[in-house]
Amino acid sequence: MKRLDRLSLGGLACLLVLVVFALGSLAGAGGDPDAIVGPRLRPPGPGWWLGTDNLGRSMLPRVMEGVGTTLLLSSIAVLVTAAVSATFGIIAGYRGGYLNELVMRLVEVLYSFPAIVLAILVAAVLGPGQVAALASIVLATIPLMTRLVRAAAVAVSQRDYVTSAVISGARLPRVLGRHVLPNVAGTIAVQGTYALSVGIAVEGGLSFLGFGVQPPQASLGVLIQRGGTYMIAAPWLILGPGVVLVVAILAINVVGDGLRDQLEPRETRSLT
Amino acid sequence: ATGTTTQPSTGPQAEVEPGYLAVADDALPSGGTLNLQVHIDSGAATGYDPQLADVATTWQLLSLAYETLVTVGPDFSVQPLLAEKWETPSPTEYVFHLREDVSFSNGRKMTADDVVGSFERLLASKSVWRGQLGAVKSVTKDGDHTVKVTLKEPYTPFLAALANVPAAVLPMKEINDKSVDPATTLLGTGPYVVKDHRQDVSWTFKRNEKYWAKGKPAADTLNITIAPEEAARVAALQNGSAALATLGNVDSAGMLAGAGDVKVVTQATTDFYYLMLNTKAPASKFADPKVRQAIAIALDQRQIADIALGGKGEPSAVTPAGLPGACDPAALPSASKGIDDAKRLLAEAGAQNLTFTLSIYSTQPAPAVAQVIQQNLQQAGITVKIEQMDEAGWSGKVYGKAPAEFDAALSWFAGYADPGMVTKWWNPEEAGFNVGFMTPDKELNALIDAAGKEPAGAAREKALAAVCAKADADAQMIPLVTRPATVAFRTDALSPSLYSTEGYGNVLRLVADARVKKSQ
Amino acid sequence: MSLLSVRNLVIDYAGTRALDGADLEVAHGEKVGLVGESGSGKSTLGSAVGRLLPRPARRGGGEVLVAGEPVFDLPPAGVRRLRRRHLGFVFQDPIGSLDPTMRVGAQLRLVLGRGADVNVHLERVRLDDPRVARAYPHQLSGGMAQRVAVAMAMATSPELLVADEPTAALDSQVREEVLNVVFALAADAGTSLLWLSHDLPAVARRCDRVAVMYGGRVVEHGPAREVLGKPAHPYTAALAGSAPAAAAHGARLEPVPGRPPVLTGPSPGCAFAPRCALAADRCHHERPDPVRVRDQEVLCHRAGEVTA
Amino acid sequence: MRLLMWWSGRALSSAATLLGVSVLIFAAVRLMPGGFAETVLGPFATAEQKAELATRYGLDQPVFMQYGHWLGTVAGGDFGISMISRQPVGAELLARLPVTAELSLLAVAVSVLAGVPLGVLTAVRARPGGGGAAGRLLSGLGVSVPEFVLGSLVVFVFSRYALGLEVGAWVPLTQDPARNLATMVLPAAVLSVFAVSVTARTTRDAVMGVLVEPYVTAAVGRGESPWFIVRHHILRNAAAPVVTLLGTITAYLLGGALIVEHVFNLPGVGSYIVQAVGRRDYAVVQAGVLLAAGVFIVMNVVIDLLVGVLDPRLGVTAGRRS
Amino acid sequence: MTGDTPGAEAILELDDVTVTFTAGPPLRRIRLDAMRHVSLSVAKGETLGLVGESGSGKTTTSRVALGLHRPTSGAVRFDGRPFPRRRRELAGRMQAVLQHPHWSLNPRMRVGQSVAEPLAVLGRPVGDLVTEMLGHVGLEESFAARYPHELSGGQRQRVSIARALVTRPDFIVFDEAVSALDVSVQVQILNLVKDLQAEYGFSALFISHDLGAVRYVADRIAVMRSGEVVETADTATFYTAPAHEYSQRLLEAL
Ligand SMILES: Nc1ncnc2c1ncn2[C@@H]1O[C@H](COP(=O)(O)OP(=O)(O)OP(=O)(O)O)[C@@H](O)[C@H]1O
Ligand SMILES: Nc1ncnc2c1ncn2[C@@H]1O[C@H](COP(=O)(O)OP(=O)(O)OP(=O)(O)O)[C@@H](O)[C@H]1O
Ligand SMILES: [Mg+2]
Ligand SMILES: [Mg+2]
Repeated sequence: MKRLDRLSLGGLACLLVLVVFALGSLAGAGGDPDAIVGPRLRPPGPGWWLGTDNLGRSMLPRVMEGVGTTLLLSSIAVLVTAAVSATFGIIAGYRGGYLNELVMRLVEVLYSFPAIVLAILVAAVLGPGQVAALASIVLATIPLMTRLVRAAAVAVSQRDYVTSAVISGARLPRVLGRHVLPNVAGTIAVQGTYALSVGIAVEGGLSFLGFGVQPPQASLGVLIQRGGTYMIAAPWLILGPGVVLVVAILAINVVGDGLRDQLEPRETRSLT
Repeated sequence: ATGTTTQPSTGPQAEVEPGYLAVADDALPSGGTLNLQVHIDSGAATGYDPQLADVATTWQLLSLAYETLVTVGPDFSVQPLLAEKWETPSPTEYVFHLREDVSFSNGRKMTADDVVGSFERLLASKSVWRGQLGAVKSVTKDGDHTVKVTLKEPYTPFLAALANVPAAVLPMKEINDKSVDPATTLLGTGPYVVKDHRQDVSWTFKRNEKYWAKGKPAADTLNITIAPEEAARVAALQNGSAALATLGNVDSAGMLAGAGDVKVVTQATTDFYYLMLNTKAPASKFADPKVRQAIAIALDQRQIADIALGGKGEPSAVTPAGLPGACDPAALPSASKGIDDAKRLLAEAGAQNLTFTLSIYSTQPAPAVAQVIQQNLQQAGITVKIEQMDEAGWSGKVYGKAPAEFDAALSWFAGYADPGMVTKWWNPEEAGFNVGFMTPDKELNALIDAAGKEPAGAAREKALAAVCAKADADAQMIPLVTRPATVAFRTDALSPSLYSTEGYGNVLRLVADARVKKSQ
Repeated sequence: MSLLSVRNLVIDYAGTRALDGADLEVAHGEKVGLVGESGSGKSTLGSAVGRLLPRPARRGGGEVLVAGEPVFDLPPAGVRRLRRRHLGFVFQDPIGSLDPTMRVGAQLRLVLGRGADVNVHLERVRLDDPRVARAYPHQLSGGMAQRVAVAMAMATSPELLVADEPTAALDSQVREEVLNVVFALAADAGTSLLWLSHDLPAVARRCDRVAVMYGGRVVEHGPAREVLGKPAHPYTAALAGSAPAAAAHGARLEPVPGRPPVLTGPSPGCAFAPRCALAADRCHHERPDPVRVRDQEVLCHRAGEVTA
Repeated sequence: MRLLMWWSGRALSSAATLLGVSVLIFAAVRLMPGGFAETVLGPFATAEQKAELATRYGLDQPVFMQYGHWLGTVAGGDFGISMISRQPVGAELLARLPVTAELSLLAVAVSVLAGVPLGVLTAVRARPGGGGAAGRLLSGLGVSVPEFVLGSLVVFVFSRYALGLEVGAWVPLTQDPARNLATMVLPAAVLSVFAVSVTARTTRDAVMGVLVEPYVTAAVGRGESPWFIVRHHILRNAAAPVVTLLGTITAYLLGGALIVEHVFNLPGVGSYIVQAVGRRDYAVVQAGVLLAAGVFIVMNVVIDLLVGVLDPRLGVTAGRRS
Repeated sequence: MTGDTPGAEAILELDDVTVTFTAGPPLRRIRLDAMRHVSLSVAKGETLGLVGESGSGKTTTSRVALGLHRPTSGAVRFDGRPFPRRRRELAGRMQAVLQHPHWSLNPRMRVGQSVAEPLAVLGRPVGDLVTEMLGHVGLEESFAARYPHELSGGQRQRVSIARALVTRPDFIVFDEAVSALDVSVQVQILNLVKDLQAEYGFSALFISHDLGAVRYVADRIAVMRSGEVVETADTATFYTAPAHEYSQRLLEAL
């Protein structure tokens, strides 16, 4: 098994730190994220190490809670997306025919909706909240992933090793599970990281437009949205969550790239 | 209510003259273009018919083109506008003497027929404002320039109610011969006429050349840009593409600190936030008045004002704080009780582990207010779940069904210009919009009606105090804090006039006085 | 001075030694066949001539001289100049070697320079149909595509053409035509040819000299008919005896016994020793040095004792 | 002839997609809580007023009748009347389309002009194992900064400090092209940051895929310079996935435009749809989404054609391999 | 000309099989007969060589023989019966070694796993069979832990041969299975095929355009040309006295 490269390992370490951060919030470290602990809009200082927000709440536990909310929400959403896309993409790609046509048409319909409009509609229909945010992210990320998984599955299905497995008498689940899936896994992993960043962005966008997670719960999107209106008066409100968000997405992407390079060992060639 | 405040309130906004946050500099030349930005366009299926307008943003817009017989001054005194003067021969009779030099913007002179016709049209309409005018018995003209209104019974807020846009004088001749549809066309006696409008993008007004007041309006053109995103309005102020903008964030002053020529002022208003507790839902958690009283006690209005509104609001009773004659919120029965009383009341009602959902819309500062409420009530062992929706979803939930399905909801009332006016909304049969969640209280209704008849003075204040106390005990709609309006303008581009306190949510009330220093 | 001279070249891929001290000389105008089992390092050696190795390849030692210039020590621009002046390459996958998005004529023109007569060059590889120049590679048959590739490689009349199994992907009928074209063109231009192939009979028929590779080294090198007719290295002997086409019907061929080596570092002795019937003790521990047997140069401790 | 068949096939599947979108958006809009009546008429509206409004916009009929009627009028080019402005939706959309189109086109242009060279460069310089830490971080950074953050930041900074570009003062293109461009540059830049990253990445992947092709090795073997190989062999062969990506990016940009328009207060289609959703202005939401879907579908047809031209093996008109 | 039916019991019979491909957009489909009235049979224990130029329909014939493709018309019988509805019933009884060395192995599976797969499908224990099979095809035990991209083209094809042989099937299709191998390995594989055939008695359809290789392993030879079988004959007869004019031309090129 090849190891991830150093950059990806760094990204993984960042993600781990964030997860620990989020878990710490669950354990109550950093304090109650909803409690009003001090004066409004105070810069970082003892008692509120990342400053206080416009309701006099300490930002530290809020950022910690926000990381947890956002990571959890987007990860679950991406897992759902990956599961759905992999299932439909692989079956459509392998089977072809009318099934393929139907899946692709449905995907295209979803695809034709601008993601954020889709998210707004979902949030409006389901009522804002975590479920809506989750469903929005899933619906926003499914089309692209399904498409790419299907394309990859079509190519893989024509490979001789798949035919050989079929000749050996392997049943459909085995053919799809052992031969097609692992060979589109790279696509899924790469798209998954892409979807994860899209998910975080969609969550943020929804919060930005007022459809995100419910107060007083913090998510990175909510914090950044609120913080954005205090950019000058209280820059620490956006700085903390903003840095964390960028680091999180960056780390996810770096890990995704590394994962892809590992899953799809590619030879490179120099042009000189 | 109880609790400790974490930060002293910042106190009233500095005034430049009694009752004024800013006074336009008459020495400056008139003319020029005034660029404004507001957060929302007025948009209603009923169109621009002033009589049907029921939200402050629409009133504000229509006030540029329409005028009423009387208006309110900086101290909420009623002042002449289209009526030069008036007499009240008896508590039920009002005789208005109209200005003779007033024309509609199409050039036609305004007559007593327009005034009478407007009254009759309003009284025959479905307008909510009918209720605010009291019981009008008759409207007659007495010559071309005199109009007499007779009430069935004395009604003290009558003149204050006449000062708002729904009571504007409409061009009745044109409306009657159908040459003008007030739903789509703005044709009034006001300082400006519409030149262009793109829904949700912009309005352009130009001065009404036929305007009766000499030297007004000062600015030739008014561009109103609709910018829903606060950051965009802040940006426009900073780079000078807007000379004045309304802001939603109570901390905007900090945001604009250091942006050289921008001045941020907070206009106090009589509007106030209130909490609705739905007693009509099946198995309502709030059926027992003790539960509602406990909530009223546990709420810390001062903390809400200080934290959620950054010290810019004031605790209010049913009569809006800031209006002459309003009752003192500190004197309310719930204000003198403490958390332990609230807990005791809950225990008596058997509702120790009360949990309920508070439905709010996502526009700031509603979420901030809701979160402070949540913290307040937690002190009394009440768990509040906040459910945040877009405004449409929220109004569907709150007003869409009868009986309504929500537990509790947060909203605000425009406080108007007389302390008795808004108290009417505590009578659901009269208000209409709250029949779905509010159970009528006969005693309270009787007190409200009684206060309406009482002429101004100590007796009225007593009657109003009784209303306040009764509403406080009823606690189906619990007044919280007044709702400040934040206005920012560029001192290098504009010299505006602004009241310190506004009753009808009209930031643009004095825009005809505003002097443009330089045009962008 | 020979045109190509590979001296003790060592090439490692991550974890695998592909060349373990290979030596090869190609003189001007010479046709040299490079044969050997799969994995013996033919392609690696062929690519090393033009420094065309894939990224993971590392040179562990030795050198490659083309027209006297050390290929691995030249700056990038120098290598490019060397390739343009002296070298041509033809690869195994005929259609893949052509840019799929460009018409054949355009590709040739790109190599030949503006204003060159594409058709002349196509005719030289016996593609007379004018439609060929207007076709896209995927519209050609494998044989046609390979002839286009040959035309492109030979367009600049290189001094050395390295052909890495140019006919492996083609039908037996088409093979001959393509080879005929390659050899005819090379003869006309006086180009030396390094032909990597599995087809021993064809190599014997067409080449002047042949080099046999095993375990990353050239184990025998000499005139083609001599090497393949009277091998001096046990491996060559085994290889020559195992072409199916040579067998009479019903006869059983004996392939080289055992498995080809997989080297991770330098071979301690002779890489063939584990499979060699003649292997002596020192064959396992002592790397053989070249010895001359008849006209052949052989890497074998017991070279003299082989009888084909 | 073959082309004709291809077109009819595409037209059919596009129509199916549009139909699907129409059903979905129609259903979604009607499922949204908060009736049009409370929203459009306000809390004080009486039952009669609500009923009258419903009758006026045909909202009292059974849903499938409404759908059928809507579909019929849309097919006739009539997108209905906005409940808020009481103006035809089609005209308003048309008036707003240029803003969004300009924004998206600028953003696409930026992403291609910046993303493709970046991608090529990082691919050609890539080390074994993915490499190019700087390039990876850079392209990762682009996708990490959501446009609402970047947008707010840019709006703030550029309005606070005179940096030569205006924000919050949009001018129609027809009125003053130069000033219009000056006000559009920043929103387009914000919008394109994500797209640049994705383009760069896709380009890098595509180029790396091409780099190992035998014809590239052949070109290297002929002694061609890297720049020559990139220009003549790599760009076109790597173009197909990048061009295909543009379809995705368009869809993405339409969504992103919505937020950017909101932040920069540009009167485009995106902000129109957001406001309409907020007010349950059914006709506008339906028409807006249908328009976005239509643009997206047309864009993809164009891209398919383009890819066919770029890679003759995939082309509609290409002959079969025999 | 149609295929003769030898006296021995046939494992596979193609009876007047035609395969027509349709391609292209609707309404303007191109019809192409990849196989035209082909009749062939492979007796138990026999190796049938199938030769012909590129595109003559060899691979299509193999796909039909493997039950991967349903013929447009005509009948296919395996072991005397038509193909069962569920492939599973034939699991382990037929295998194939396919044309493309690059894609013949799942790049995500180690060599050992690939070779063991047909056993796993059958639920049979693996034991030392994998190592043994790898040894048979001339690969060290250590190869079991490698991934396909770590192998040369020849090594890869040996692995897929090991995989095909591991269940000791009744019938194996070799579609250009040795074309990509170097001669010495070719002989190894061909010998292996012959040895294992002698040992286990499987039948084989051996497809190649290399007449030398076919001659080495096949008992009978069928020649295809543009979808039709033009000649079927015993190997000895064929190489000494080809009947069809096309066969004669093929032999000349050898
Ligand atoms: N890119 C690579 N990475 C790792 N090992 C490689 C790579 N390419 C080749 N090898 C190994 O290097 C050795 C020599 O390979 P090479 O391709 O030169 O052999 P060859 O003689 O050309 O074989 P064939 O006849 O199969 O083409 C083999 O053991 C092979 O496994
Ligand atoms: N799925 C398919 N759809 C359409 N045509 C096909 C399909 N598969 C094969 N063909 C066509 O059928 C004919 C026979 O193809 P087949 O692959 O059987 O030939 P072959 O003899 O195996 O050739 P090769 O030696 O190149 O492998 C060819 O013309 C091919 O283009
Ligand atoms: Mg090779
Ligand atoms: Mg074939």
